[in-house]
Amino acid sequence: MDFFILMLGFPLVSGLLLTVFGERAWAPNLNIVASLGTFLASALLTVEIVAYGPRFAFGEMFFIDSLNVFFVSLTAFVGLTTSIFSSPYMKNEQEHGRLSIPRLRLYKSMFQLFMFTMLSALTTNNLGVLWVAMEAATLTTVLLVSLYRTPASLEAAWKYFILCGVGIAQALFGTILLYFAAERVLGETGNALLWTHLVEVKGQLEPTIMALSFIFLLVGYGTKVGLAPLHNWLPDAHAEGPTPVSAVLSGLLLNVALYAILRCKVLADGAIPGGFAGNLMMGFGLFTLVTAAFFLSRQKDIKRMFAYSSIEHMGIVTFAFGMGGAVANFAGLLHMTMHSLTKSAIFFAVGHATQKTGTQLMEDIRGLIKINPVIGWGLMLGTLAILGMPPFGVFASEFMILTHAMKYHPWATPILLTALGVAFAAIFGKVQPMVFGETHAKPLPHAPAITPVFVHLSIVLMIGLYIPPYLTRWFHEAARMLG
Amino acid sequence: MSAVPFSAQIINLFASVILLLAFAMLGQRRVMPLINLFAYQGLVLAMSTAVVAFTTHQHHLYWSAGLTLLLKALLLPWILHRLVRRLNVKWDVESLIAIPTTMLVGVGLVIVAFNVALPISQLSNTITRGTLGIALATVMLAFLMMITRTKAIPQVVGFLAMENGLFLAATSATYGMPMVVELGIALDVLVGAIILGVFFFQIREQFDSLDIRNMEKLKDS
Amino acid sequence: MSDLLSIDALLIAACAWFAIGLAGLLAPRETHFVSKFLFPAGALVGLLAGVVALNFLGQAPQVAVLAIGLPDLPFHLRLDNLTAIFAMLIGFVSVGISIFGAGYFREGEGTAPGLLCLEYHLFLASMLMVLLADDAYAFMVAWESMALSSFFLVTTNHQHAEIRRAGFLYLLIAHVGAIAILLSFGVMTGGAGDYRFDGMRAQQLSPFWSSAAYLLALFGFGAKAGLLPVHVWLPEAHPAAPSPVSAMMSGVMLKTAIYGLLRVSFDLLHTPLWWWGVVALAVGLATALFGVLYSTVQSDMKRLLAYSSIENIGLIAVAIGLALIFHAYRMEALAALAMTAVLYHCLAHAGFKSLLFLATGSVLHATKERSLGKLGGLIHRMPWVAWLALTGVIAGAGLPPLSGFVSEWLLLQGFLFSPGLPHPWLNMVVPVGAALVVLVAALAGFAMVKFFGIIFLGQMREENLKEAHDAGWWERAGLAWLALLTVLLGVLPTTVILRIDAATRQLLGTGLTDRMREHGWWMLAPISPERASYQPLVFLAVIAASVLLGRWLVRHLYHGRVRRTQAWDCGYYFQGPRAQDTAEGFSQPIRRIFEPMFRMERHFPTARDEQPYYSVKVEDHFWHWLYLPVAKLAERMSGLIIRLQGGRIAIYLLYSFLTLIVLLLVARP
Amino acid sequence: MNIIGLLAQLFAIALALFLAPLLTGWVNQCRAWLQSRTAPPLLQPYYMLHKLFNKDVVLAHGASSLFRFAPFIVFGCMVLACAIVPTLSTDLPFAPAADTIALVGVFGLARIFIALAAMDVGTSFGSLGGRREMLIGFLAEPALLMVIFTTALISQSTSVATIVETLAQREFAIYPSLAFAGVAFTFVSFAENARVPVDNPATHLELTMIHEAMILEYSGRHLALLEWAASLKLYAYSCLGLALFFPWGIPNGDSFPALLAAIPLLVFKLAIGGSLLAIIETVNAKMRIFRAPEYLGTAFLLAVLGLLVRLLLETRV
Repeated sequence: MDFFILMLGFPLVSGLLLTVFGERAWAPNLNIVASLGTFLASALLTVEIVAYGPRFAFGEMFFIDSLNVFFVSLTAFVGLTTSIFSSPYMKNEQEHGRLSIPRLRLYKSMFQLFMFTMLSALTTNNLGVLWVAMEAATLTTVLLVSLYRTPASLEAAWKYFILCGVGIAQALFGTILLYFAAERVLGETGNALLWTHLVEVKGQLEPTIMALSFIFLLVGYGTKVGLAPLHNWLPDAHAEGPTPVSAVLSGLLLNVALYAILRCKVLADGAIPGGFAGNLMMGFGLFTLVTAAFFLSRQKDIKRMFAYSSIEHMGIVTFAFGMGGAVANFAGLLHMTMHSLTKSAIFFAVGHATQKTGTQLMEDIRGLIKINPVIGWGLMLGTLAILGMPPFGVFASEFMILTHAMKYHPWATPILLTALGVAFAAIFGKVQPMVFGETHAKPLPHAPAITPVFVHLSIVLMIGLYIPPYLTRWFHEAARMLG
Repeated sequence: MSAVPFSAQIINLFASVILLLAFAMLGQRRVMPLINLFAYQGLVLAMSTAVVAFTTHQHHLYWSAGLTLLLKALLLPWILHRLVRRLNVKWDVESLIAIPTTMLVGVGLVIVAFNVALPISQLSNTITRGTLGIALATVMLAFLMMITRTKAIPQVVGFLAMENGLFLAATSATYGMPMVVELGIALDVLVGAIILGVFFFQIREQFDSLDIRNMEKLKDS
Repeated sequence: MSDLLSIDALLIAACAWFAIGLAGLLAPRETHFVSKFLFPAGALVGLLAGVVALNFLGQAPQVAVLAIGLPDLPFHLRLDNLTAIFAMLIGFVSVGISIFGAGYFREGEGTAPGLLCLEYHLFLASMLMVLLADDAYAFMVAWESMALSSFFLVTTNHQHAEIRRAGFLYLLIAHVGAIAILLSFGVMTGGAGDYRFDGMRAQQLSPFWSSAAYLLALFGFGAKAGLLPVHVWLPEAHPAAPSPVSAMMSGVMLKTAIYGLLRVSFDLLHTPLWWWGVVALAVGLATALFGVLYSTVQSDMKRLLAYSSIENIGLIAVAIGLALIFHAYRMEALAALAMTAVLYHCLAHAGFKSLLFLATGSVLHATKERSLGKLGGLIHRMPWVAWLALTGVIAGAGLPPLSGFVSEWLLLQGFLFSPGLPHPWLNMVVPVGAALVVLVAALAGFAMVKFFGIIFLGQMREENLKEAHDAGWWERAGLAWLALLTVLLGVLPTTVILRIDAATRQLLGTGLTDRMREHGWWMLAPISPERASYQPLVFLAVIAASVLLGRWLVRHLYHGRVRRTQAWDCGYYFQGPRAQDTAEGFSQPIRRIFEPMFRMERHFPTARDEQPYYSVKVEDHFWHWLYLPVAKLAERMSGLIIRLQGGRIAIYLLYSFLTLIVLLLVARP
Repeated sequence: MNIIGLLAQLFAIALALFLAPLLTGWVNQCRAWLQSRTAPPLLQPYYMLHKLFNKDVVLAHGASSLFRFAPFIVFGCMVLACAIVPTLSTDLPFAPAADTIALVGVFGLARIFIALAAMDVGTSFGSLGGRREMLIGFLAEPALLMVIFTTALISQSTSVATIVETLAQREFAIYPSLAFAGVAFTFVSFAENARVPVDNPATHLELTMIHEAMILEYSGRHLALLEWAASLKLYAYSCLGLALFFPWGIPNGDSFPALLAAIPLLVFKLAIGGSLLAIIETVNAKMRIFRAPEYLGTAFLLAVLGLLVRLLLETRV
């Protein structure tokens, strides 16, 4: 049994099935079952890869190593919890009259197809196919963002589409240049976009072309990552889409885009001496971090605020990978994981909270801990975790990033810390009154799914205190691949 | 320039026409002619690809040329035409201001693009190497066009024109990408165009116009 | 017990606290179970931890490595004498507070009792872990867990907006401080990347970097301790918290910050520069003076105590500064004197301030009132609380023969030697600092008299105070335990110093004990009896003898008759409770003399007022000079940056475009 | 600590208890003479004490146990202070119980209790007196400490006994710093003992009173103890001043003949000091309460000057 085929097959088949049968009563369950299947397949695939090393699939079309299998399992896991969360959430939305049944069908099928595109983007060996999958991921989510068909959601989706489309077009230009550079070394064999081949000859690639190519790739995929000043689509799309979509956008899509950059960075690093790619990434990372931190304090919409928080964290991660080296890469991977888990948990909690109170305006959300202590605590702990409070795992990765920065780039640490401090003040000052205080909200027709929130947070907490050696070895292996 | 072979001269000519069309699109106020210009660009692109295929005996480039012709010169313009008619925005006129300024900026961009592409062209040993700068310039002009447009359809046309530029780059620099990638790209563009079509209706429904200046509500400042 | 290492025992104590907390979570609404079973169990654990730490004093350090933490940096733990002193402090003080808590926490007040129990014991456990941590990661995790758990405790009654605000301010400043601490650790690794404390000790930093590390640590730990100018959270958070929590924060948590500062400046950075001490001294003096002045003018009893905590922390910082100066000049014996003052004052303040905060808790429960202007005469209704609080008041005023005096005495002795410093400026200026210390101590007396006099003495200012009841037995036991600690620390200084000298010796290489052992346990003579000596037991004996003898003689020779009548008051007839000084009235002289130190908003009644009233509101200058400008600056920055998100897609595209162009033109490999 | 020493100590205390009211009586007598009044008898304070002890205690309804307890504590503190200050000998067993700093602490303890007792009944005058007493206290203590520092610098000790021994038994030297310190000490003692110009011990019913306002509600034996304690405080301060600035003639030992021989000299010095006190009190006017910071600020300044002079002029060996 090839777990890889299962892993890609589950979302693809179920996505197509749901396009047809998405209005049946069992459709939400199919959504969950398919996600569960994907997750199990990816988990088994992970075990296989960690035990036996990298492998190909479909000829050389797909390539799975410790690095991307890590993203795969993370993606599949968050996809699973999101589908669990979205089941009661979407029912509540339906009861509130915000979504009709055909829209729900669209949601479910697009969700699965989105998972498919992301998983293919992660596992493909072909940088061109990577691009195609990234573009497809945009296309599937654009309809999810505009699911409510309100003016605001349409506006958000339009901006998302145009900005990301343009961005990704630049990435294509970068890919073409990369192909051009590779062709000179590998010849016109069609292997010139295969990463496994590229990485072997990365030292021979022409530096000038690679530099240009990397700029285009960075700006292109960076738009999807949400690097400032290319981030403008991100808060709109997160705020106006349904919350499960915000969760996967923030928790997964950004990761996948960053993964694309990472793959290209490995090649660029090999070709260009002097840490060109790393410096660019560090610059973008810091700028993104600082910008997002200052954006945070003026937010009124809760989802928008956490979207900026995602931008902030992407800045940190980009900075970490920019620094490079085993520790920083390890920390970057860890931070991505922690951010995905925490942020999606936050969005789950936020989703329920906004459903309860019927608004996304933070001024009007009060006393969550009274309405539903579990949601309240979930949001509170999630927020503290994302703000880098120990003993949560985000702190572990931030600690490693900061200490590494202190060692090699001491000038950057004050900037990093100032931005983190500003972000703390902004986010916590707004979350605290939402969680605490008095309220008069009514209970929901369908009991919210709380488990995903706490499953995520427990993992984050555990990582903060104890990283199992198995995980450590795996992360080290992945970090080593990034050079 | 006698060193440049004839086929290369033809390709350069086509590329120049593409660039010219890009400028023409940049300055075009009305929707229908804009779509037509886009169709012409696609046509020239397909022809240029075919010439490259003929010259270099890269057979998959014929497929590419065919695909381009089908998609960019016929299908997409057709869809856009239909949309314009269905949406009844045929007479929409862009209130473009300062076209001369835009053109000047465009010329500046061309210079930038050529200079950026210069080191790459020097490394290239393909006969089409001179066109890489033109491809980059086309991409940038399309970009500029997207920035200056305030209506949804012209913006999308700009977006598609950017794809044209990219395609030109692909053929000129590398004699085309692997087929699977090209197919994927074509599929994405097609699906994207269809989704955009759906979008136009939704936007019209919600905003009563396709003017994207209505869509500036989501902001922080 | 012999084969159980002390460090393991302390670790077990921390785990036990954690387990007790979790047990509370199992039954969140079972008030009786939580308060009558779990809190006393926590007290027992505290007692054991205290005894273990006390027994450990004087032994060689013990280390342990836990299997948790980061892959390359598992939790390193270390128990040495410095840790033991503070662990002892946590253990013994928490006994009193936990016992008090058993009677204090009840239903219907904010957070559910079980949750409160979890937060409280987590707080205790994390404080203990802060002390045990021997690497930067473990330290930061414990440190921030401490901040978090105490934050949740502070916001127990989160329905009130001002309590939420206080909690936010607290956590924010704690976080900023933690960032500075982390930076300080980073600097101390010296680029070697070894975040174990051992690694930091092994570094030889240049003066610039070690000074940077020191200043960062001073700022970071100062933010937790409440040093100027990062003190503003303290007077907000302490009153907001339930009283046992205030007691714990003020009495114990602030000391962990002192611990951190000592750890960094004496242990990790082993070669201090003389001006470090001057900085600590100056900041400490400013903090102490500021704290005590604001303490005297407060009208809320818990705020008064909170500012008094700032004052005491200031005094501790002064002593640290003195110790640093002496240490930098290799005058180790004198440094040991100042260091003893530091440690002693930590212990003393932990005891009496917890006692006073707990007393306010009892008053609060009995009267539902925190404002001094609405209390009065409670000694009649609550004699237990009043007399036990009096112990704390006397110690807090720094008077013999109780605990507060010993440390102040040691501190002043330290100052007395400062003219021996080989630095002309220092030896002239530093002695004047001693005068400020005395001024602070005397003002503390003023504040304490105000605290006790207005709450417990005089006539009852409100009718409902007549229904006040004395504290329950649990609360009395808790108060009595802390009062006992205060008295013991006061009258047995030599015994205590002989114990804590192990830590001094560890930090400075020399201690006081060699000379002190010769003079017997009743006599405190750190240098020599000719130089200076203090025998609190004789004090106590002579005063007690005079009191008893005097009383007996008067009764014997004359009589013991008493008549009761109305107060005389120079024949003044209208003797309602309104004729007494209010809290504001009592501190009027201070406001007048130190007017520039306060930011006051006053309203004076005029002859034409329909309803004449007087009001005065005292605010902190630092808010207006430092915090609001910083907040405004951040606002302005974000106002500028936020323009990036203007809503127009063309502009967004332009950003992308420009980024690309700029990178293409500028970025070169 | 042998039995002889203990007896000598008890003797010194008994002498203090006996001499203190006498000193008060002497000062009052001198003042009356200076003000051309008929002087009360020298033993008037004893008559007063006797009368007050005989009278019933009249307690206000609001008085608590603290109110009744405080006079004894205050009295006890003053007894302790008199035991510590070297009056007849520098080598008495209680001398090492406290140095000058602890001595200030003893006075502080008494001050706290009397201020609290003043607030206990809850009258307007009581709390007024308490607050003013604490005000004077925090103003006076820094100045007093600076004085102590100056003397301690000379003798390298804060122990009163050592200071006296150093100053009295070393070869004679002129210490300009001591002059500054002495003046500052005088200022402080006036304030601490509720004398003109800070307070007026002879009046009631003035809004400017401090000490009297605090003990307004006391009567009978409580008042007697407080009055006695006030006398003892004056005595202790006088002896401290004498010991610090005129230490000659205080023997270093606890043999009774030496002690007895020291008595006449002590009485003589106290008589001179008492009359000086009366003169100063007579030529000065009571000042407003908010002038007190200036007054004590001057004292502080003088003491700091003394300290600096000491550091600048006298340490260059």
